[in-house]
Amino acid sequence: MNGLGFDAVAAVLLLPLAGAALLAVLPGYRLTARLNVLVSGLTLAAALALVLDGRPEPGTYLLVDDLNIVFIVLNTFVGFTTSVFSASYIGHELESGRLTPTYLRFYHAMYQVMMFGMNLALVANNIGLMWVAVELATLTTVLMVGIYRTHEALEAAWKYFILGSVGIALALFGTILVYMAARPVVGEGMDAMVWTVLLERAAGFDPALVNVAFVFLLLGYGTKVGLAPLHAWLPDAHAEGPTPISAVLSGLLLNVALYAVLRFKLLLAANPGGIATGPLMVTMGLASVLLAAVMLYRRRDIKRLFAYSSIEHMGIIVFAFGMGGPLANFAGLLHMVMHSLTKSAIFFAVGHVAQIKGTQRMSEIGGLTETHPWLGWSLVLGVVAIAGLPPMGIFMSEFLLVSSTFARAPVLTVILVAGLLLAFGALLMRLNGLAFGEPKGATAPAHASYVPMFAHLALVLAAGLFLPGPVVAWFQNVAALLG
Amino acid sequence: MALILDLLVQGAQMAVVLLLAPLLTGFVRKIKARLQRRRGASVLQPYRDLARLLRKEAVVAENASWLFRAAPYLMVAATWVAAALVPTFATGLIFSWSADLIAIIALLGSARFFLALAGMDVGTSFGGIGASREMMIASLAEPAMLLIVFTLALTAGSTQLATIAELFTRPEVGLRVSLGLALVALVMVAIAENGRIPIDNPATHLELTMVHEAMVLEYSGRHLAMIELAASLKLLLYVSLIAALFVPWGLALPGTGGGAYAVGLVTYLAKLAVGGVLLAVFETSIAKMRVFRVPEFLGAALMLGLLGTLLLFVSRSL
Amino acid sequence: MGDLTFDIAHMLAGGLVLLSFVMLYQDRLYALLNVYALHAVVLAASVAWQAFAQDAPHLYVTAAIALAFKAVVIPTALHRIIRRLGIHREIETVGGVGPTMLAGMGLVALSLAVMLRITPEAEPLAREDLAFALSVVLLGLLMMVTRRNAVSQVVGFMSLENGLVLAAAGAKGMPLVVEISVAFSILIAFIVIGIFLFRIRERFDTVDLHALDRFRGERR
Amino acid sequence: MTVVSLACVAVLLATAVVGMAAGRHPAGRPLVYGLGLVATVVAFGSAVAAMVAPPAAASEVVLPLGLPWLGAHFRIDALSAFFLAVVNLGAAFACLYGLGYGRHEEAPHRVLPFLPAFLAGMNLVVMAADAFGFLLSWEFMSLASWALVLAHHRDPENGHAGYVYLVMASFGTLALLLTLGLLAGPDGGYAFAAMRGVEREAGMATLVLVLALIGAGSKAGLVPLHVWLPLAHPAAPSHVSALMSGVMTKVAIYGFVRIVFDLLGPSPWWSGMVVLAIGGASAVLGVLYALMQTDLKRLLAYSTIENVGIVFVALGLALAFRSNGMALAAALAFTAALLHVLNHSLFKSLLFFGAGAVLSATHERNVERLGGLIHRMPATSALFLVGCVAISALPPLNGFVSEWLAFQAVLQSPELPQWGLRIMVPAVGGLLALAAALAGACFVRAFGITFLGRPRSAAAEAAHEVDRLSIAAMAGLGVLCLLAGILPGTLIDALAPAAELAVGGRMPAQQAVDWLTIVPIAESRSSYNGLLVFLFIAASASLAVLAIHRFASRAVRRAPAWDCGFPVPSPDTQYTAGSFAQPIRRVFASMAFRARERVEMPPPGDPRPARLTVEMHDPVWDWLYAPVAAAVGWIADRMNRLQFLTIRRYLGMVFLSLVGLLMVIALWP
Repeated sequence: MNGLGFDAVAAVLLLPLAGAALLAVLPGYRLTARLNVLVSGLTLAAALALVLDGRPEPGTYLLVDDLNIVFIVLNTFVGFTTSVFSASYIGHELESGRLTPTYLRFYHAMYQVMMFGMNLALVANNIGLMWVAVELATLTTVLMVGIYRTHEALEAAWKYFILGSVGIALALFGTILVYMAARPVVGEGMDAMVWTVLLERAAGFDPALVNVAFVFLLLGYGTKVGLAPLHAWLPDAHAEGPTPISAVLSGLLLNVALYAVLRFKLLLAANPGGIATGPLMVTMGLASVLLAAVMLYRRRDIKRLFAYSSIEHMGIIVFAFGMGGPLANFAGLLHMVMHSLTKSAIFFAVGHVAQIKGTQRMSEIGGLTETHPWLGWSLVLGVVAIAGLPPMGIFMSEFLLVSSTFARAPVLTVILVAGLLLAFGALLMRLNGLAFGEPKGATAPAHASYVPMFAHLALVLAAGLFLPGPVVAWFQNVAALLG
Repeated sequence: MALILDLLVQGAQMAVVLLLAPLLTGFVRKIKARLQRRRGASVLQPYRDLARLLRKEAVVAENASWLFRAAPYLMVAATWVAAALVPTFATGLIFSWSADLIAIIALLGSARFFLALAGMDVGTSFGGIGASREMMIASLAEPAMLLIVFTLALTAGSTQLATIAELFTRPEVGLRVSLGLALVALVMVAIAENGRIPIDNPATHLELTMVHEAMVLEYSGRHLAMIELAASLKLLLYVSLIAALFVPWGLALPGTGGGAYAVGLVTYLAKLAVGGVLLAVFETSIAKMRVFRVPEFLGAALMLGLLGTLLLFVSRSL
Repeated sequence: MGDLTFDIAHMLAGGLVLLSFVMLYQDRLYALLNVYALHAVVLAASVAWQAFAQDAPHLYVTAAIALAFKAVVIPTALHRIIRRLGIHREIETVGGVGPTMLAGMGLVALSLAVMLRITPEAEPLAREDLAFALSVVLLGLLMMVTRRNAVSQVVGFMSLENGLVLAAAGAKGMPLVVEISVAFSILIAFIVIGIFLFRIRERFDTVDLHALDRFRGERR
Repeated sequence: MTVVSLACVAVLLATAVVGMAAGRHPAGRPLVYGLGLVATVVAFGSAVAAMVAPPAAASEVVLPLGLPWLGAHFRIDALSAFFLAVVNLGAAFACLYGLGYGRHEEAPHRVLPFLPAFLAGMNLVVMAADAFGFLLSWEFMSLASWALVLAHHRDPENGHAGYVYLVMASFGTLALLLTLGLLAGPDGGYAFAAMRGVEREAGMATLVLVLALIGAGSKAGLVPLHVWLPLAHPAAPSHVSALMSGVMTKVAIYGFVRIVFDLLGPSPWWSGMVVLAIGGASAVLGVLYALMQTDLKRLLAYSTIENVGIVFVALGLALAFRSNGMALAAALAFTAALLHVLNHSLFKSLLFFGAGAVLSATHERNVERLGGLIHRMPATSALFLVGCVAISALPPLNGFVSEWLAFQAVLQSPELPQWGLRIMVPAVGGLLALAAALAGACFVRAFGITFLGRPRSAAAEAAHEVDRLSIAAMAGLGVLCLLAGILPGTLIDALAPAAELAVGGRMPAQQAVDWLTIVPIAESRSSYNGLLVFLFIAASASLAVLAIHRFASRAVRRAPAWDCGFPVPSPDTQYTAGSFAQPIRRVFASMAFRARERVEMPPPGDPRPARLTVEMHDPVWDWLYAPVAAAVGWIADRMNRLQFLTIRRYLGMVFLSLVGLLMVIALWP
C-alpha cells in the first residue's frame, strides 16, 4: 500500500490492540509502564508514517483523509505523551497505595484498548464501525474513571456510564436513521453505511429522515463532547479518575466525539433539504461556553475546574464549526488542536500538583511559583494559554474566530466574548490562589517527569507565533471541506 | 531705535508695577481706615515696612529647608514677571507675546504653589491649615479665572492681553451681557485670589480664620518682605488686569509717542485709585465669611464664567 | 409485501409501545420485570416477523438473542439481584402516574409528528416502524427520568434499547454488524451494570440512587 | 528604521531569556538592565531618526510569524515613530533607574525576566501593522506587566491587583478584538493597509469608535474603566510602575489614535463629543481620587487617570475639528494631545522614580508616615519637586505647554458648526481648568506631606539618599521636563508629520518664529515663550536675591518654630494628608464620592481620644463593578446547583434537550 512496506493504518489499529493483550498478561509496573510508552510511541510513529507516506484508498471499513488525519496525529501524539506522563505518575499512585498492582495491569491494558477505540473511530469509513469504536472508547474510560474505587470515583463512573449509555443509544438510533435514509438511494447492504458513499449521494436522501438522524447524533455524540446540557458526566469523570485519564479524556475523547459530529454535519450540509446545522451547533456551543464559564466560579476541586474549562472550549469549537466559513472553521480546527495540547499539559501539571500536595482541593494549594518554580510557572503558562492569551496558540484561534464572526453575527459573538471573559475571570481567580500568594501545603519536590508538559507547552507556544506552511495548508483544506 | 524705546517702555512697566504695588496696598489700607473713622497709617507705610523688614535679620525655623528660603524669591519673581506682562499704561509691550493671559494666570499659580509648599515646610499646624485652604480656594478660583479668560478670548479671538485690550478700546465691541458676567466673576476671583474680605483678611491673626497669614506665619525679615511685596504685586496685577480689560481707555498704543504714554500713566494711576477705593469700600461694608462658605462664593464665580462663555455662543450665533 | 405482513408488523410494533406504557404505569419491581420480559418477547416476535417479511435470515439470530437474553436471562438475573438486595418494595416514582402517562402520550404524538414528515413514498413499513421505535425509545427515556430506583432505571434503559433493535430490524437490509454490535453493547452494558450494582451494594447497602447522591462531586 | 527597531526588540526578548536564566544571580541585574538600556537607547535613536528624517516611504517589514497567510507586518510611520520614541525614552530611563534601584529588589527573579519582555511588548504594539500582531503584542504587554505586578505576590493586595488588572486587560483586549474584527470585515483583511480607506457606514463607524474607546480606554485608564489602574500600577516595583503609568498608558493611547484616527477614517461629528465627555470626566475624577489618596504610588496612579483624561480631551477636540474639516484646529488639538503624551511620560516616570526612592529609603508608601525627607534626601526631593511643578501644569515646565495648547484648541471651538459641540467644548475646557487646579492642590499635598515638615515615623527619620544611578535617572528626566517646557517649538515641529497623518493638517512651523516662541495659529491670537518666561523668572529671582543680599540684611538666625507661640514638639501636630484634603473633600468629594465625616467624641472626663472617620464610596465601583460582580456571583450560586443534581435529573436534561430538538424538527418549515 505504500513504500515502507507495511500498512500504517493497520499499524495504528493493531499496535494498541496487541499492546493491550500483552499488557494484560505482563506483571510488574515498571515493565508495563515502559511497554505502554513503547506501544504508544510506535503508534505515533505509525501515524506519522501515515502522514508522510501516502494514504490508503478508502475501503468499506477504513478511510484516511485530510479531515481525520489531523485527529489521528493529534490522538496518537497526546496518547504518547500521556503515556510518558503516566509512566512516572502512576508509580506514585502505587506507592501511595491508591492502586494495587492488579489494577495497574488492568489500567495499562485498558489504556491501550481505549487508544485502539479512539483510533478506530477516527479511521472508520463506516458509520456503524465508528459507533462501535466510540462506544468502546467510552466504556473503557468508564472503567478507568472508576479505577480508584472510592465512593466519589464510583459515583462519577456510574454517572458517566448511565449518561454515556443513553448517549450510545441515541447515537445508534441516529445511525440507524442515517442508514434508513441512505438505503433507498444507495441500496441495501454495507454500502449504505460507508462514509465516502454516503457523502457522494447525500443529496438524494430524504431530508426529514436525515434531520431526525442528526438530532439524535448530535445529542448522542454531543453527550461525549460534553456539550451543555449533556455535560454532567464530564466534570466528575475528570475529577475522580486518574490524572492521565483526565488528560486523555479532555485532550482526545472529546475530540473523537466531536469528529463524529463533524462528519455528520458534512453529511447534512450535502443535503439540500437538511436543516441548518449551524444554528443548532452555535446554540449548544454558546450554552456550553456560558454554562461552563459560570460554573467555574464555584469550583473547589482543581481537576473539576479544568474539566469545566474543557466544556467551555468544546463550546467554543462547536460554535466555530457552527458558524462555518473558512476562517471560523480554521479557527475551530486550530482551537481543537491547541486545546488538546494545552489542556493535557494542564492536567499533567495538575497531576503533579495533586501528588505533591496530596489533595485536589484548591484551598489547600498555594504559592506554587514560589515552592515549585518550574511546575508553578508551567501551570501559569498553561492557564494563560487556555485562557486565550498570547503568545499561545489558542490566542490565534480565538482571534480568528471572534474577529471573523463579529461582522457576521455581532450578538452571538458578543455573547461568546462575554462567556470568554467570565471564564477567564474565574480561571484567573483560581490561578492567583494556586500559583501565587503564600505557599500552602506540602513542599516536597515532585519526582515525576515534566517533559511531556514542557513539550506540549512548547508546541502551543510555537504554534501561537508560527504555524508551519504545510500544517496551515492542511488545516485550510479541511476548513474548506467543512464548508 | 524703536526696539530701544520698546525696551524702555517694558523696563518702565516693570519698574512701575514694582514701585506702585506697595503704594496701592497702603492706599487701600488708608481708605479703609478712613472709612472706619480711623486715621490710619500713612499710604507710604508699606514701603517703610518693607525697608524695615529688609534690614532685619531673618529668623528661620530650625527644621526649615532650602525651599523655605527660596520660595519668597520665586514667588516675587513669578508674580513680578506676570505683573510686568499686564498692560498698565501702555499696550504693545515688547515681551507681551512671551506669555498670554493663560500663562499669566499659570505664573500666579506657580507663585501660589511655592507659597503653599513654604507654608508646609516647617511642619506646623498653621502652615498646613493655610496651605490646605489656599489650595482649596485656588482649585475653584483658577477654573473660574480660566472661564473668564475663555469669555474674553472668544470675544476678542485672542488670548493675548494686548490684543484684547486694544480690541476693547474700540467702540464696536459694545456692551455685552457675557462681558458683564465676566467682569463680575473676575472681581470675585480677584477678591479671592488676593485674600481680601470676605474670603480672607490680610490684617487678621485670628488663627482659625486666616489663610494667607497662616502660611507665612514662620517668615520674618527679608523673606517676609518678599512675600509682602509679592502679595502687593498680585493685588496690583489684578486691579491692572481689570482696568486693562474693562476700562482700557487711555492705554497708550504702540508707536503713539511720549504724550500718549504720559496720558496712559495718568489714567492708569486714576484707575488704580478708583479700584483701590472701590475695594476698600467693599471690604469695609462686608463681613468675612466662614471658610466653608468660600466654595459657594467661588462656585458662583465659576458659574458666572461658564454662563458668560455659553452666552457668548448664543450671541455669536444670533 | 401484502397487507397482512404490514398489519402484523404494525400490530407487533404497536404492542411494544403499549407495553412501554404498561411499564411506565407499573410501580412494583417484580411486575415491572415481568412486563419487561413480555416486552422483550414481543420484540423478538417483531424481529422474527421482520426476518420473515424481509426474507433476511440473520434477523432470526437477532430475535433469538433478544428472546434469550432480554426475555429470560436479564429478568432472571435482576430478579435475583432484587431478592438478594431485598428491595422488592414499591418503586418510588417521581410525579404521579397520571402526569407520566400524559407525558408519554405527548411523546408518542411527537414521534408520529416527526416521523410522518418523512416522504410518504418511503416504504410505509419503515415509516410506521420508525415512528413506533422512536416512541419506545422516548418512553424508555421517560421511564429512566421518572424512576428513582436503579433497577427500574436499568429496565427503562433496556426498554429503550428494545426500541433501537426494533428500528434496526425494521431497516431493511441493514448489515448484521449492527445487530452484533447491539448485542455486544447490551452484553457489555449488562456486565458493567452488574459490576456496578455489585459494587454499589457493597459500598452503599442499597441501590437507591439517593445513596449515591451523597457523593456527588465536591460535596465533601 | 523598522529593522533596527525590530533588532532592538529581539535584543530585549533575548534579555528576557537572560533574565530568566540569571534572575537570582547578582550579575543578573546589571546584565539585564544594561542590555535593556542599550537596546532602548538604540531604539529611541532610531525612532527619533524616523521622526526627524522620515524615510520617503515608511518601510514595512513582514516576518513569517503570526497569521500564516498574512505574516507579521511591522511598519514605522510618523505616528508610531513618535510613540516609539516615547516608549523607549521612558524605558531607557527605567532601565537606568533599575540599575540602581534594582539592588533593593527582594525578588529579582520575578522582575528581571519580565521587564525586558514588557518593553519588547510595548515596542511591538507600536510597530505592528496588522491586527493580529497588534493584538498579540498588546496582550503580551499586558501579560508581562501582569507578571510584574505580581512580583511581590505574597501581599494579598497585590494578588487582588493582579487579578483585577488582567481581567480588565482581557476585557479591553476583547473589545479591541471586536473592533479590529469589524475593521477587517468577515473575510479577514487583517493588514492595517487593507483596513484604510474602506468605506464604512455610519453605524459601523460608531461601533468601532465606541469599542475602540472601551478597549484602548480600559488600558489607558479612562473613567469608568480605570479601577484596575490604581491597584496595579502601585503594586509593581517602582520603575515598573513608572513604565506602566508613564509609558503603557501611552501605548493604549496609541492604540486609540491608530484605530480611530488612522484606520477608521472619517467619523461622525458627535464622536468627538463622546471622547470629550469621557476625557473630561476622567480628568476631574482622576485628580479628585488622587487628592484623597494617602498611598504615594496610588496617588500617582490616579493622577495618571487625570492626565490620560486630558489627552483624551485633546483627542476629542481633534476628532471634532477633523470631522468638520478644520484641519488646522485639529492639528493643534492633536499636537496638544501628543505633546501631553510625551510630557506625561516624562514627569510621571520622574515622580514614580521619586516615589520608588522614597519607598526604598523608608519602606513606606503611606504619606501619613513620611515627612521631612527634603533634609535627608535632598536630590530626590528637588527632582520630585520638578516633577510636581511639571505635572501641576505650571510654567515654565513642560506640563504647562501641552495644557496651554489644549486650551488654545478649546478656544477654536466657536468655529464649530454643531451646537452640541459648541456648548460642550467650553464646558470641558472648564473641567480641564478644574483638573489643572486640583492637580496643583494634589501635588502640593503630595510633596508637602512627603518631603516637607517633620518626619512622622522612625522610618522617615532614618531615611537616606538613594544611589547615584537612581538620581541620575531622575535628574535626566527632570532636565528633559525643563527642556520640553522651554523649547516646545522643536517638539511641535517634530510632531507635525504625525498630526498630518492623523488629522490631515499640521500646525504652522515653529522653527521660523523668533525667540523660540510657539504660535499655534497666529501671533495676534496667542503665543507663549517658555524660554523667555524661564529666563525672566530666573533673572528676576536672582536679581532679587542679589540685590537683597548686597544691599540689605543677609543674616540668618535659626530658632525654634514660632507656630503662633504654641509650638508642640510632637510631629503629630502637623497637618496630615487627610486634613490637607479635607476642604477639597468637603467641596467636591461629598458629591462625587459620597464622602462623609463622622466624629466620635468621648464624653467629658473620658481620656479616650476623639476619632474622626471619613467614609468614602467610589461611585464607579459601587454602581458599575459591584453590581456586575454581585450578578456573576448570584448566577454562579444559582447555576452551581447543576453540579449537585441527581443522575436522574441530568438524564432529564438530556431528555428535555431531545424532546426540544425533536419539536424543533417537527415544527421546521
